[in-house]
Amino acid sequence: MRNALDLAWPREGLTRVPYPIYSRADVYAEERARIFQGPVWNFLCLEAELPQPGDYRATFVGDMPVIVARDLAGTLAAFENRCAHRGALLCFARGGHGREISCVYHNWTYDLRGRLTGVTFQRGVNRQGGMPADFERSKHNLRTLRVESFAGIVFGTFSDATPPVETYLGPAIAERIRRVMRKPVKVLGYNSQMLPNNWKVYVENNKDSYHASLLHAFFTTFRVNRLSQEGGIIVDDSGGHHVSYSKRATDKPSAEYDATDLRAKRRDYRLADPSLLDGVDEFGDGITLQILTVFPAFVVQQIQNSLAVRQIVPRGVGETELFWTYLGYADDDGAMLAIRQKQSNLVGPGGYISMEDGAVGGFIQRALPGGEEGAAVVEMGGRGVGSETTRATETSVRGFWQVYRRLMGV
Amino acid sequence: MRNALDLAWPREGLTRVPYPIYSRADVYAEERARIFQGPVWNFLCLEAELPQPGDYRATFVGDMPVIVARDLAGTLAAFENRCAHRGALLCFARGGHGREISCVYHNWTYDLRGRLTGVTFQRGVNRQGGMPADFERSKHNLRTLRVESFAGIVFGTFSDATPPVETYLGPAIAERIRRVMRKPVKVLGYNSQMLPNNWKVYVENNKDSYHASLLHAFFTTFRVNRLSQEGGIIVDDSGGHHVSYSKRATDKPSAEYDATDLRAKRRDYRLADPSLLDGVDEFGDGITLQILTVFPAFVVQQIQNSLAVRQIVPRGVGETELFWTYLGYADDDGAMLAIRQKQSNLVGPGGYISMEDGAVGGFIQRALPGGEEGAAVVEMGGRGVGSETTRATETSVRGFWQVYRRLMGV
Amino acid sequence: MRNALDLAWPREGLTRVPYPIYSRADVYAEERARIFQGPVWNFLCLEAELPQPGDYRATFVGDMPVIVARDLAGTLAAFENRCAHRGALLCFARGGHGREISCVYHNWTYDLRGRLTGVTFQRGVNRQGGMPADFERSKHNLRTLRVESFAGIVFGTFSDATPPVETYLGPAIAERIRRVMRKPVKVLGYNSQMLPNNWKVYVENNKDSYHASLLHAFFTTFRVNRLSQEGGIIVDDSGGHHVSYSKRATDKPSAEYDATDLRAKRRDYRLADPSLLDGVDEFGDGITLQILTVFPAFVVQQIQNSLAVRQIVPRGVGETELFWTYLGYADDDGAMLAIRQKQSNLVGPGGYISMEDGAVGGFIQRALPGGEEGAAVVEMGGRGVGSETTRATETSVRGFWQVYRRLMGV
Amino acid sequence: MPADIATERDVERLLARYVASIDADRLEEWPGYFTERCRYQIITSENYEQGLPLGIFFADSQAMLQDRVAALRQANIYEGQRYRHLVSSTLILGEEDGLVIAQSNYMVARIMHDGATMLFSTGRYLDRVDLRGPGPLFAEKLVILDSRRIDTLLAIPL
Amino acid sequence: MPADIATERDVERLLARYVASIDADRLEEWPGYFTERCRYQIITSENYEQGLPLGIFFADSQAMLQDRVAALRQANIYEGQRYRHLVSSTLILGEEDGLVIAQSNYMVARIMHDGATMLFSTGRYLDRVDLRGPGPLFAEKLVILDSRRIDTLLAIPL
Amino acid sequence: MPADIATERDVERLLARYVASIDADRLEEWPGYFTERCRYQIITSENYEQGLPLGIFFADSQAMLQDRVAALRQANIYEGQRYRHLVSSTLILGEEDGLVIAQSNYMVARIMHDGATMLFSTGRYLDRVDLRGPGPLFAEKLVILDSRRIDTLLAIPL
Ligand code: FES
Ligand code: FES
Ligand code: FES
Ligand SMILES: [Fe+3]
Ligand SMILES: [Fe+3]
Ligand SMILES: [Fe+3]
Repeated sequence: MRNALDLAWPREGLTRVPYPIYSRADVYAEERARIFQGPVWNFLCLEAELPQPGDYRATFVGDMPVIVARDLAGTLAAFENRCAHRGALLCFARGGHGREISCVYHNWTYDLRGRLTGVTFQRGVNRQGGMPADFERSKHNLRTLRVESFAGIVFGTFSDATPPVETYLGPAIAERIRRVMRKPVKVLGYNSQMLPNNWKVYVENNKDSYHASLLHAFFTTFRVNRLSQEGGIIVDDSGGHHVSYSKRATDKPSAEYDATDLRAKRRDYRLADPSLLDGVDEFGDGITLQILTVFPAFVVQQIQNSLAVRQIVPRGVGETELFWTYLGYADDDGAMLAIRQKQSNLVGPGGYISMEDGAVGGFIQRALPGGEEGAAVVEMGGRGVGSETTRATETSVRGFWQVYRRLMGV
Repeated sequence: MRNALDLAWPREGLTRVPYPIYSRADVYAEERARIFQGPVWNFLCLEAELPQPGDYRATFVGDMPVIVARDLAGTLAAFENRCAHRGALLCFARGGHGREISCVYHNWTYDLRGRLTGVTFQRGVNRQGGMPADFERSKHNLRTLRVESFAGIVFGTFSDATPPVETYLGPAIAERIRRVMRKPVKVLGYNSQMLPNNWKVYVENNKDSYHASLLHAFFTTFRVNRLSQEGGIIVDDSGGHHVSYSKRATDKPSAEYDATDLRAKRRDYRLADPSLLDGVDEFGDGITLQILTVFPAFVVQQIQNSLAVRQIVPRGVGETELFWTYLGYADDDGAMLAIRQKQSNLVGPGGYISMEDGAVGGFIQRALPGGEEGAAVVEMGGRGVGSETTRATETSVRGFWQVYRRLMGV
Repeated sequence: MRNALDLAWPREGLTRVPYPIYSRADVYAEERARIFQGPVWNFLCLEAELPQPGDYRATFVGDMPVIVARDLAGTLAAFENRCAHRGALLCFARGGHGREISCVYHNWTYDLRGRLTGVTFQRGVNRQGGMPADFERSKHNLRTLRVESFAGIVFGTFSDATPPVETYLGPAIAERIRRVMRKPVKVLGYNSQMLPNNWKVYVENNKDSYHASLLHAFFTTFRVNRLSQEGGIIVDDSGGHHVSYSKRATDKPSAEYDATDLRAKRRDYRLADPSLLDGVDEFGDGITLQILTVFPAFVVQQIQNSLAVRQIVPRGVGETELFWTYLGYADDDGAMLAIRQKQSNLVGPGGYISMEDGAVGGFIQRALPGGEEGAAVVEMGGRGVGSETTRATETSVRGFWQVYRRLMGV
Repeated sequence: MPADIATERDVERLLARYVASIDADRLEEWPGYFTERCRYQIITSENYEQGLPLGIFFADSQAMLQDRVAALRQANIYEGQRYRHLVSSTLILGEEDGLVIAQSNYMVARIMHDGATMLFSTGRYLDRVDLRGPGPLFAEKLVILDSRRIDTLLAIPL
Repeated sequence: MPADIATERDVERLLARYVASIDADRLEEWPGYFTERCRYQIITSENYEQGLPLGIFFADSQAMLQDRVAALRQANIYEGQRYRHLVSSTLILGEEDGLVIAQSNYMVARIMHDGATMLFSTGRYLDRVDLRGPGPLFAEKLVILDSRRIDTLLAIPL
Repeated sequence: MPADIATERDVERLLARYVASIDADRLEEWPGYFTERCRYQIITSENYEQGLPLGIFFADSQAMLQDRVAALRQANIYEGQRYRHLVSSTLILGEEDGLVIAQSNYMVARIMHDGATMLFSTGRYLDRVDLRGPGPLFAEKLVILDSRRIDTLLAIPL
């Protein structure tokens, strides 16, 4: 049983977020245990990244190094990337392939389920030294995660209390993940982005449909998205997961828009080469944008024909690494690849409509000093948590804090 | 009511400064609340930097981001540079000009007094979403500072207990500020300097007239300043502010000088191009050097015809950013500008007589490890706090700690 | 009397090392007081680095800056590198030479035993200012270390409880140090290496003879060392010091070797230019490798004809600076120097058989997150502490923790 | 056989003018260093070497480069910043259908408006330069980043 | 019309010798790279672009440069440090009253005596070079810093 | 009298190919830039200037360079990393027994497989180049590091 954090939540509850939550080192350490090692499913990798038995990859659960593998029987497994002997990283590359994993320091070896299979010189050398007679390798296996693959996405949890992934997600979120992962995917590219802010600031950013048309001018200017378009927010029962979606070319006139003077609205703005936005309705439902989050730190993105998953890895109280994995389908032809390549200009560290998300997080983090007594205000769309047909709401942000507070006990 | 810091001050009192005060993170956090947000006047900017109604600038109070503005009526105002919604920096440039300031994240807008004037989609979009009916913008204005301009210098305070600036400074300090700011100034240049030390180390350096002729050899060599010259220290009644001044070419013979072998004394040393030091007695009082500090972290400098203000901004326990603003008078002619330009070689990050101050701070900070039980000794000129006719004293350093301890409760 | 650390050691005792010991800031601060300023002998420098009276050098005890000097009478002395006035570093270069050391800030001067000999303007200037009449310089000398030179190596301690160096080391370790320092040495080169890990991780690495033939493939491949060679470990009675040694070309057949498939074993691998390993048995005892550690953080190395001392300086919880000083003998001729130069390729930051030690420390440090409840397992060679004739043991690692726990009270 | 000195100079001059325009924030000049039907891509060496097609930015026309500049000027929000490019070790690798193939090493420092400076990107330029026109132009420019990790965001072209 | 290769080389050689002298701590040679009535200024681009006249250091004679070196050697206290200059992308911008106007990009690393290394300064040189004498000399050298922020202090010339 | 432009180019091209091979992880090519009886040393300026003979790495034959590569490929354990070299300000210092003596400034960034990038080393190359053969080769290459401090380890040649 852990000690409770000395953190008083504002009496307004879910509509307030006390600023020190983004800057306190003790909160960060507590999240490691209560959130990431708690009753949650963490994104580990894609099945497509472990095609063969014997494949493994290094990944992270929170900031804890973890290895996810497909064992020789083809079963998925995951375990700490920390040798049971003296704690060295076992895999210090992106990944590998083999029958076993051995530690470079003293050559202890593990099978692809994290079981200790070999201790060098366990019986000593020339009958001298070695491990005590009563040393049992089986008592020194690596700490493992429970692993489940859902729609080609591999999740892991350290907790026995976590329900099956599909139950954890709830039907609506599960369905929207299946929508994107509807057939075998292939990775079209990787990169990562260091965000100068606490990891929760970026999670909120993804859940915050309110900002989309306001911060991202490129977005609005080309009607890729506008709050007045048909769309909405779905929040699962727990509140921790969400999907925000909208359709294009279904724009209703909106008094508010004509009333508000939005920086984001620049009617005159046109592309010299519009081929950037050429795309196809590959899902057949007219939905041009779907941003989906799974608690705590995973994002599935469809922006027109740009598909990606995003893994959010804390790198300290005020730093976060965002791992982008760009996807296509295994059966994409050259024309489809060309479309995805051009539309990749919309997202990623330099993307026309995601660039700003890299900046605002830092603006929030840098504004924390002196705000120790203050709190963010999260009242757009009311004070509750639930699905809505508008995206002028912060319902899914409140949902995040609902789960967070329960797990953290604050 | 805040908890007291667990910090035992040496029984010797003002003549000792316990070293952990420069390295403890909890002390740093406490200073944010008790010093910079306490009953003090913080430098914000110069009036000359806000010439027009609608002008605003980003500045800092301690390490808290703040905006100082001249509203449309021409009145000065200051408020936190942190959006009332989710806490993003409102101004992330040096400054700007406009009728209002809007946040890039969700476009909330504020007038130049920090009042929340607009919440985008407050009433929702197409009658969906939006803020709760009982949401009152007026309850979400930015936290403001009281602002006062004195002699063209804009100060701000978060405390109602702070007396008017002129009372705060006391007559002697006020008069010496007026001396420098005697007519409209113009900015001749900016830059900043990262000091590898706690902010208090650099404040003490400015208050420490003892070091001037000893550390700064260039100084002494050219008789720009020597302790044996006519001059002295004025400390205000609180002890927190000081002015140190001296006259040139009024050198009395000094046994101590001939006795002490000073590195700083190099009689043979001459300039190949003496035009560097050509100057005029523009104040008509023969004072060639005046260093003035206002508690907690502001300096006004006159060194011959080199005029500057220095703002000291903490950037963490062991780092400080020093902002230099070089000044001239609005009516300076070309000849006067040329003089100030050459004399600017004396000060700033590369200045002949300020260069060393950038180095010694780091020497103190780097010597802290292992000195946890130790304390600095501040006994030059006795153990009291008060004005003196000599500059072989640390009276104003003791004065700083007198105010600091009262505010910090240590 | 200091408060005890809130750190529960695993009940298994010496065979477990709880991972937070490598990452907790409070542990790091406590080590500064209890280990480095405790009853231990810290390496300061070599006598060869202070050949003349008046020579002094800046060094470190833990992360505390210290000056070690040979005074004008030729006696060795050491004292804090922190001015007694305001705490500035006195020596901010590698070292110097002179009758005294003066501080650049206010020119206080000290003799080479750390006694305050001069306070500038102590009596004021023109009978004004100055130190109080009752100020006694003798009360403001620098805090000194007790210094002892053993076999040309200068050690220092802050504790009166520390026994003489030779007693501290014990006969076996003392003898093995004398073996390397058997005649006057000269420095052949310097450099340092920043290790991305806690200092104790690197100390353990030196005490860990188990890893040598497994991590360092170059080593094994050329039989410079293999666990099956004649050799062993000597641990002193305290457990804190050790020497690990082996002889070459005394390879007994070993079932374990043929059984274990070692990455490190590449029989086919040959040097295109074997002159690298040309050497002479300059000690006449056939010992080709001797690694010796003195608690807490000092290493003496002989690898064939490559001689060096290594000083381990903590630079924060997760960073360590390793200072390499390469040695030869004063009477080395050109041929011997050429041998040492080529063999220097074996060690140092880029050395064929030390390179990996710079990497594995980081692997351990980076694997700490999420392992807060875990502990390293140190059971090779049993659970006790003592000398052994095999090097398939972690006996000297356990010895380190035996002394560490006693001093730290954990 | 090494390329002649004049060709090397032409390519080096083009690179020098290219980085001077970017570093001086004269982004409007940037598209002008390319042919109309050009190819420009910023891609990490990890993706490039594995044959993964997607990078950080891709354009296959000068017009798309103009759109990039227009977006940075009119639409996108990012903090004031400048680059400083250093380019060295230009090698002429050969010639193909009239285009000179050249490789150069670069380092780019990013300087924020507040003065914060960091080594933002390192890598190599793999260029196909058209020397046949009045002035040399990039028919293709691959910016191959050594690092897979971008700090904060990448707005200004490399 | 691009300047001829020989002129570019002359300027590049002058810059190479200039930085070699500074980086090797042969500061006494530094004033010798300037004409007697020269102009040398270190100024931040912020000030330079706003027309604010004051910078970090200003000299309008070779003698003032000699004084700088004398002060660094005899008077000023600062920790042992060296620079390493990288210079690239030199462009000949034109010619004015017999002086060649050239711009170059630079990066300077600062290496402290204890080995601590940082990217200390980036920016550009804006030079007026006199090629008429026996050897090329700087008649004017503007060091325009990209950053407004200096770490610790700036002692050694850039 | 400055060296002729062609000689400068030859040396610059050699340096460009040298760093291109290292930065592309084509280490097997590295020994080929040296003569058979060459001298290569990586040494800190602290040791070099004090006349202390030992450095970070020393080789007096091309075979020892081949052994270095073999060890890095087959024996040594270190984390995946690459370098990026920038080289500038090459100066021809003179000629001795048919070898051209040249000095250049360099900066090397180290990029770890996970993208972490740092300014790993700065310093100068002091080279003796043999231009008499079919292609230019290093008869001697001194890599003189400005810093006495190495981060983590130095595996790949500079
Ligand atoms: S740490 Fe992995 S085998 Fe020893
Ligand atoms: S954070 Fe400023 S409007 Fe939302
Ligand atoms: S700090 Fe050393 S003399 Fe003042
Ligand atoms: Fe967004
Ligand atoms: Fe000073
Ligand atoms: Fe080792």
